[in-house]
Amino acid sequence: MNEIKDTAVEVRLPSRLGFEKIAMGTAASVAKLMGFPEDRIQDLKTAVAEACINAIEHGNHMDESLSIGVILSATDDSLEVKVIDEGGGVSERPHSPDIDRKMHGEEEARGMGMFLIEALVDEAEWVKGSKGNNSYVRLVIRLNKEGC
Amino acid sequence: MNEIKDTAVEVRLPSRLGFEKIAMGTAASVAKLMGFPEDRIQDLKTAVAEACINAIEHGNHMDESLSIGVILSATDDSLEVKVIDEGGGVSERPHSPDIDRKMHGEEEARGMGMFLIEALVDEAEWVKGSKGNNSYVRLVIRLNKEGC
Amino acid sequence: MEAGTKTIVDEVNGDSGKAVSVLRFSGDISSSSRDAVLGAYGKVAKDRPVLLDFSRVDYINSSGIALVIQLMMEANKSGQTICAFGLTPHFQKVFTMVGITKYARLYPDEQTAKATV
Amino acid sequence: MEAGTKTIVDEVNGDSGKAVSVLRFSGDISSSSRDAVLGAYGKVAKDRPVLLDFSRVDYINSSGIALVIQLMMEANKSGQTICAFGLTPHFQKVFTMVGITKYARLYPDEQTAKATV
Ligand SMILES: Nc1ncnc2c1ncn2[C@@H]1O[C@H](COP(=O)(O)OP(=O)(O)O)[C@@H](O)[C@H]1O
Ligand SMILES: Nc1ncnc2c1ncn2[C@@H]1O[C@H](COP(=O)(O)OP(=O)(O)O)[C@@H](O)[C@H]1O
Repeated sequence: MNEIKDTAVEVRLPSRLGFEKIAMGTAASVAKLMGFPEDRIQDLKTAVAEACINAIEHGNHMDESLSIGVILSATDDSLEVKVIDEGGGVSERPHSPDIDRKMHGEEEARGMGMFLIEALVDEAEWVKGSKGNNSYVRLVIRLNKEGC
Repeated sequence: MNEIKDTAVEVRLPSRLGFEKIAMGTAASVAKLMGFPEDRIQDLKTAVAEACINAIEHGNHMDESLSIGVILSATDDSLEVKVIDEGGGVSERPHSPDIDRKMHGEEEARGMGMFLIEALVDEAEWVKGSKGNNSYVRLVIRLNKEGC
Repeated sequence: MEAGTKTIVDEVNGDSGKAVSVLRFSGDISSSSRDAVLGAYGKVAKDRPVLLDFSRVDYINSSGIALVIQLMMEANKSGQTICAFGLTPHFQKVFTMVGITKYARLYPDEQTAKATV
Repeated sequence: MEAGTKTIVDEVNGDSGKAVSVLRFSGDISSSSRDAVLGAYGKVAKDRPVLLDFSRVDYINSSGIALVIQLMMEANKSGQTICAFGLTPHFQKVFTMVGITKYARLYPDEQTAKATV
């Protein structure tokens, strides 16, 4: 977690559900400072929340002694967010949620986080940590671009 | 800056004016999560902003290669905030601002940050770093107590 | 440190005079809202439409949406109509993205929702 | 990355019919607002009251307050009345704490402020 740039903002949170809202607040403040419009700030907040929840649940398995890191790096026209956990990363990309299958009990009601992240931001990439830890998801949201 | 507790939240910011608003956003999110009422969240936001501005201006002398750290530690009924810079700390406590003297040009218009911090939170303490760096101001705001 | 979900169950009449149940949520809708969403739904009569009031909810995450889908699944089994109102434009978009609008209509406010039942 | 302060200078009439200048600030009031606060004040006529409109400002820090005090200092020299309106309850409290209310009255909104000049 030492790849912080000069003007990057870093947040470190304990692996406890609910704390994703703090990362949402920080990300919203950065985006506001950069001049993002309100609807894009909402997109970013949901994407950051889902990434943090996954880091807490699947990456760090709710172990409160492990922390998650959120690094926010601004350029002139985009904001990159990395959400880092201490787990091995995403092994297999889940398929997109299918509401018909969900409504008929053919797939779990859950399993929409990664789909929402991809749909709400301009770039999303899941990277597995080299030594089986420090995996991250990297999101990019651009200033002059409409969301979905 | 390694004294982070298990459930503490840490933010690291570059020493650039304006970035105090990010710390305000993070602090507000923590306080909201803890159930602080809106007026106390406003008090906290102003105190955190003033502490960050001082860390950026007086602690790190606007050197953007230096960062400031904000550590937010929650207990059941209070929130402690440490704002840490890489400077030597406050040498001499300024006297309280005197509006009459300011209006008559007998003292600088500025010089209200530390006064506001003390007035808005329940505890405020300035601690000089042992080796001439990592100085901090420590603020405490309590849940079940009216502000000023 | 999580804002617990609260649910108030109301009985109102639609514009047609028909009885309608309203589940008024407040707080967060997240993984810890199972009782507030599915528990509250379990208590309402199955012979009338149900409106979900999100106007006092400001945080919904994907685990919370999954609970809403489970509620809709149960309603679907008994042929019960589910509508929702009070979602912000952002969450209207998110609900649409995951396909909820295929099974439940979204209305801007309570009045508009009641006019349809 | 700082939200620059914008100032619009308006001429209105107080309830007594008297001409009044209004400085309408928007954005942040911080150390970078010198021009927007003192520069804008420098351009208004000195023979009439000045209202400061903070209703579209959501961040004011102590460096910004210092600029407001400098504005008041200049007004004080020429015997000009300064009032402010549109501050949130929090910033009304902060302005009171630093003593600004000894030299400038604060009103909740423009109407109330105009009724007094
Ligand atoms: N940070 C992560 N570390 C490890 N596995 C992950 C991570 N994020 C997501 N996954 C895997 O991808 C799956 C799908 O995630 P998601 O779409 O967010 O839905 P959900 O969290 O509801 O299962 C998870 O069940 C998990 O197996
Ligand atoms: N973090 C800090 N490091 C070093 N000196 C500080 C720090 N914070 C405050 N000071 C000193 O205390 C003085 C008063 O600070 P303050 O009341 O905030 O007013 P101002 O910043 O407008 O001067 C500053 O001018 C500075 O000399």
